[in-house]
Amino acid sequence: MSKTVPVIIASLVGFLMIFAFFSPQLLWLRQTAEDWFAIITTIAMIYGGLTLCFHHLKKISDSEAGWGFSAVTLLAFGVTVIVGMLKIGVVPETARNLNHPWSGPFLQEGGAFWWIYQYLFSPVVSTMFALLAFYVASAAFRAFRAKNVEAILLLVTALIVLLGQTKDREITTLFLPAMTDGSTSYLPIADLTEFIRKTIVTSGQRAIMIGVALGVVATSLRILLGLDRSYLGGDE
Amino acid sequence: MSSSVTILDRLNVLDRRWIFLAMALAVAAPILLGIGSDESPSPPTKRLFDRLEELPEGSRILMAIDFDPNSAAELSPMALAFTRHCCLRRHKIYFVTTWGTGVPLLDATIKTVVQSEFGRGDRPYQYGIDYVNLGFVAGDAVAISQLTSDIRKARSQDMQGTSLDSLPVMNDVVSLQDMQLLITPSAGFPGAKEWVQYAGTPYKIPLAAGCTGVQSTQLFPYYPDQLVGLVTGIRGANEYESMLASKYPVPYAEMSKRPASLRGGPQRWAHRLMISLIVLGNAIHFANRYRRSSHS
Amino acid sequence: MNRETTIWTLLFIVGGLSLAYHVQSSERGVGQQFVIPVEIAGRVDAATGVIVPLGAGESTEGEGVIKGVRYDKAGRETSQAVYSLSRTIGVWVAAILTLCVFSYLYRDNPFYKLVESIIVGVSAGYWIVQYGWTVLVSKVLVKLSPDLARYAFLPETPVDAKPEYLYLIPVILGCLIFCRLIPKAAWLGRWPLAFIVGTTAGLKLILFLNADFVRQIRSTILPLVVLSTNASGGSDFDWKQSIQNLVIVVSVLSSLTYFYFSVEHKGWVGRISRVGIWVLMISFGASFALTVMGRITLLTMRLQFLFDDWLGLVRM
Amino acid sequence: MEITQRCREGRIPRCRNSGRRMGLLLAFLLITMIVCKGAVFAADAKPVNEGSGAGQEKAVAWFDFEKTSFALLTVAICGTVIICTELARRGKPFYVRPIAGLRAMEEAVGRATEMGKPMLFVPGIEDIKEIDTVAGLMILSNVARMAAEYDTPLEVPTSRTLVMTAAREAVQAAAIAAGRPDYYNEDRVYYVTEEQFGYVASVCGWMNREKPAACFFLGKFFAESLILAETGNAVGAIQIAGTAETTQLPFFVAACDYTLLGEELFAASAYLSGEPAQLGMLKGQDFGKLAAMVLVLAGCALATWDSISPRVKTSDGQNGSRRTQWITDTVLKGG
Repeated sequence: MSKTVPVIIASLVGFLMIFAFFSPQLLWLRQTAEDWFAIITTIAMIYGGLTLCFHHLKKISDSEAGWGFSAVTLLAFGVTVIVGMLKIGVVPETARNLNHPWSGPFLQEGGAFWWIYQYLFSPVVSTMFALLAFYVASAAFRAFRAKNVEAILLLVTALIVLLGQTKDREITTLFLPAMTDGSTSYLPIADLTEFIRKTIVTSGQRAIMIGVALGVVATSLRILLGLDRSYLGGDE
Repeated sequence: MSSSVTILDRLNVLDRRWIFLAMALAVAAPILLGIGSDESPSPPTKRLFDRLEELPEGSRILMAIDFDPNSAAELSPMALAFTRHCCLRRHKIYFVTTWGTGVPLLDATIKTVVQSEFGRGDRPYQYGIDYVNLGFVAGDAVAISQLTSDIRKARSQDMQGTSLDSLPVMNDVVSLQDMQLLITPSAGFPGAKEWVQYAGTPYKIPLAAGCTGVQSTQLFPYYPDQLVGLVTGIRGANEYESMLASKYPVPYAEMSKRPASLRGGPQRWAHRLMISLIVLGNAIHFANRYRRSSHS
Repeated sequence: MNRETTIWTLLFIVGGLSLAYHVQSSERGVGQQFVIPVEIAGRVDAATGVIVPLGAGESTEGEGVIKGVRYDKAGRETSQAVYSLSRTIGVWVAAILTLCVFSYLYRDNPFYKLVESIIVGVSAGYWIVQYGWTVLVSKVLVKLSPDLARYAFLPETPVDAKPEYLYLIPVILGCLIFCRLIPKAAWLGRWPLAFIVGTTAGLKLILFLNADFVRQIRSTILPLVVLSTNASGGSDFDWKQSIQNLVIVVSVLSSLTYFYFSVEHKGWVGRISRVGIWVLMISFGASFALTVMGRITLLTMRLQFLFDDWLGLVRM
Repeated sequence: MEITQRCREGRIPRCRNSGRRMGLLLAFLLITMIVCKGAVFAADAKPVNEGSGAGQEKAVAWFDFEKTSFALLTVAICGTVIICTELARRGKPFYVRPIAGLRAMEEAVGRATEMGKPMLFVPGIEDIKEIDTVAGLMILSNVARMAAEYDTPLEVPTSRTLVMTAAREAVQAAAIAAGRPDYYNEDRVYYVTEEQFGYVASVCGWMNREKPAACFFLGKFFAESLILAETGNAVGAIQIAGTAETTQLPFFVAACDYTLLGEELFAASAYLSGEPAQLGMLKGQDFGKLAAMVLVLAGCALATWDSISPRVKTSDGQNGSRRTQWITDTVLKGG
């Protein structure tokens, strides 16, 4: 019972979604599904917040190593939620709504939640993102080594494209004559980059996409036919 | 021989933090020292530049600043470069924006270029004679088609509230069809696409556009038939600045007047670093192979 | 004290001192932020109880006037701009956090761990707030009780909106998740999962077949011999385009062969699939290199924040 | 499509005495037929909307006939996959080629056990509404089973609550299946934060402190892929990654020991489960690829023919319909 009902639910709604695509009568189902999904996720997120609190409260109560950091996480979480849900420091956008103190946008410039977003959230997140610049360098240094044919192709293409990206592509004029009309824009390396991008990159991605589509079909069918129920806890 | 072996051994166990440090320097040093990089012009950029060069002095040019602070990083350098070029060629400039949020950027463009760089000297650019700020025209695409049929219907006054009829620069100008060129650095809707559809193509007014990198695929089909030129992203802006610099070295070769070229500096050095890292990595690889084969 | 600690202590002292000197000597100020107040004022209309905006030139003082003040970011030179302490502190906090994250590149350290703890808490909270307002209030509450939504949060909700009780279903399904907290009813928590996974499977099956399978095959159908019309009306062999098309078709077919699971990769299948893996490698090499530019831009922007917005060393 | 249909026709007799699964398949086809039938009925019964110039718009129909060819294609592909599954279930042997990354998984678990270090499993950063995540979770249940057999701790931080819920179910069931129900520890499968880089900050911090011996990144990934993989590499872990995101594959290929490319991610759980029915699906997928290749070849041949000798121009100066259109606009019309 505990497994059968969910599998039936999954198959039923799944097949319904497929039919809805072909039936204008049922098209609204597909649109509603997105909405419903957002609602379920949001409620699930509250559950997630609770488990996050439990997780860290347990660390604190067990006095695990680094429990202080758990306290910081809990504090940051609590303050953010309270400040954001109470819309602290937010004022209504228009005069007409002045007697609706909670009508302003929650992320209004100048509000306390905006401050947290602007000066805590956004700088840390974008700096984490910026770390990628360092990691591309170290990955290129370590991994792009001519160990076999595949690796040679990988690194030679990467070198050509890297060279083609900036004005350093003109280094090729040192050993290749410029075009007869003297234009510098038709240097072979820039052309080559463009050619690789248009043909091989596109077709490599295309083949992967076609394969992925078939993989998705098979995986979906596995779910709809109840062949794989590991996401529900597997077979009993 | 022994020293080369120790170098190889060291390189084999090279701490990746040295690579991190090198990358930090490759990006930070050009920013702090103001080292930029040129870019060789691509045909769509060069065509706009040549068009502005060919137009006779005093031609009428509409500059539509259709972007907001979100895309200013890419498009603002373009707007500055286009405006500088128009001023150098002594064209008459008509500033306008179809974006409500674009007004401050329009003002900034006028202030930085027209007023502070060309507002003095023996032949200063004068408001109302050499240029005018039409400000914000509301109505998106409708505004564009209104400007095309009658500018005064869309805006009867300029930004300061002066009637357009009292401005000498507006004499003989009825609609956009009296312009020799429309230039629009644009970020989205309404933007270059709408200018093509509502002004450029139906009335055969020459039109050039600047766009963000993301948008370029959308606009490239219009070049070269419906767009005189197309400048794409920060790289396109750099191309334009580089052409300005080689044509008018004083004062436009100076890096402080080339915001896009300035951003090319870190890019160029970081790419050079990446290339040398790959080459170095392979040198180590082959040296190791050589050592192994000579030992065995 | 070992050598590393000494070096780092020295670096911190030197850095701190030069920062202090810079704060003292800098004309632009370090991280100073200015704002401009925006006043929102209206007068309660005695007859209807609705607040109407003040007319031009009307005084903001006086009977029945309600005011709210918002602050927008402003340049230092802007007239009426006032110094904002909270935002200046914000820029300093942001700068210090940025440096803490960069410190991770050296090694894991307490500063990074502190930032990690803060960001986990803040971001989890941020998304709850974000979804709370945009989904729970703007989607659920508005549908279930438009009157309450209009009264409390969204005055723009139409007056004639009727409650739609269909939206109770996802709410109940969502709440079943909480059953996982009760061991005896934990199995009920699988229902929402089954609902979502089932919907996903149905939606994605069609989506991928349509968008990826059909469309990608269609765009690979290209003429292998391209003729272009020349000036005199005849046709020329366009070798450039022809080669391009041939390369695309061959690459797609060989890469597809690589993905064959049920045929041994031997003989001619093996050879073709080897070409396929080469195609994939070339495309990976090129994609890797093409992303470098974007990554460098991200780093440039972070450094610009430090050097320009915070320290005021350069103007970009 | 031709190929798949022929294959179906050839094999249907064998499946005549179908079991439960075939029942499902028949139900699937039956419902399709009912819907089609209903659509025809509805289209006939309902009046045509007046005045809509094209005259094509009907009152909301039960079946969109514009999508007929796509519906047939869908039925053909799904049908092939289901039939292959059924054949495999009845004991028809299928060959499947080895995938390096999958063989390495057991090795990685073994190594972690020897070293006495934990392992990390990241099922992507997207929610369960992405099929990639579901595929990642399916693999998780197999990896968790191995880990439970060896009693090696497996850490599963997730970026979404629903993924956490499903991952807990999967790990718990795997522990029971391996005969070690006490292996499952709820604290090891937890939710971190929705935020991409907040999540990465936390996972990388964990990797640096715990130094896992093996890292599995299987699911949907975006820019963070390289940060995770490089950190894992720096702590010396064996790394096995897999994603269907074409933009992230280059980074995994560069920084990980083994990478499951695109479709291999979806095939992986079938391989690992070892169930004949799931392996049969792979054969079905291959028929799909074969169909794709045949369509491309046929299309290119027609397109080349069109290019060399275009059909005569019609009277109004327009080119006559191109031969390629038969494939692009009929067979591959899409929805």
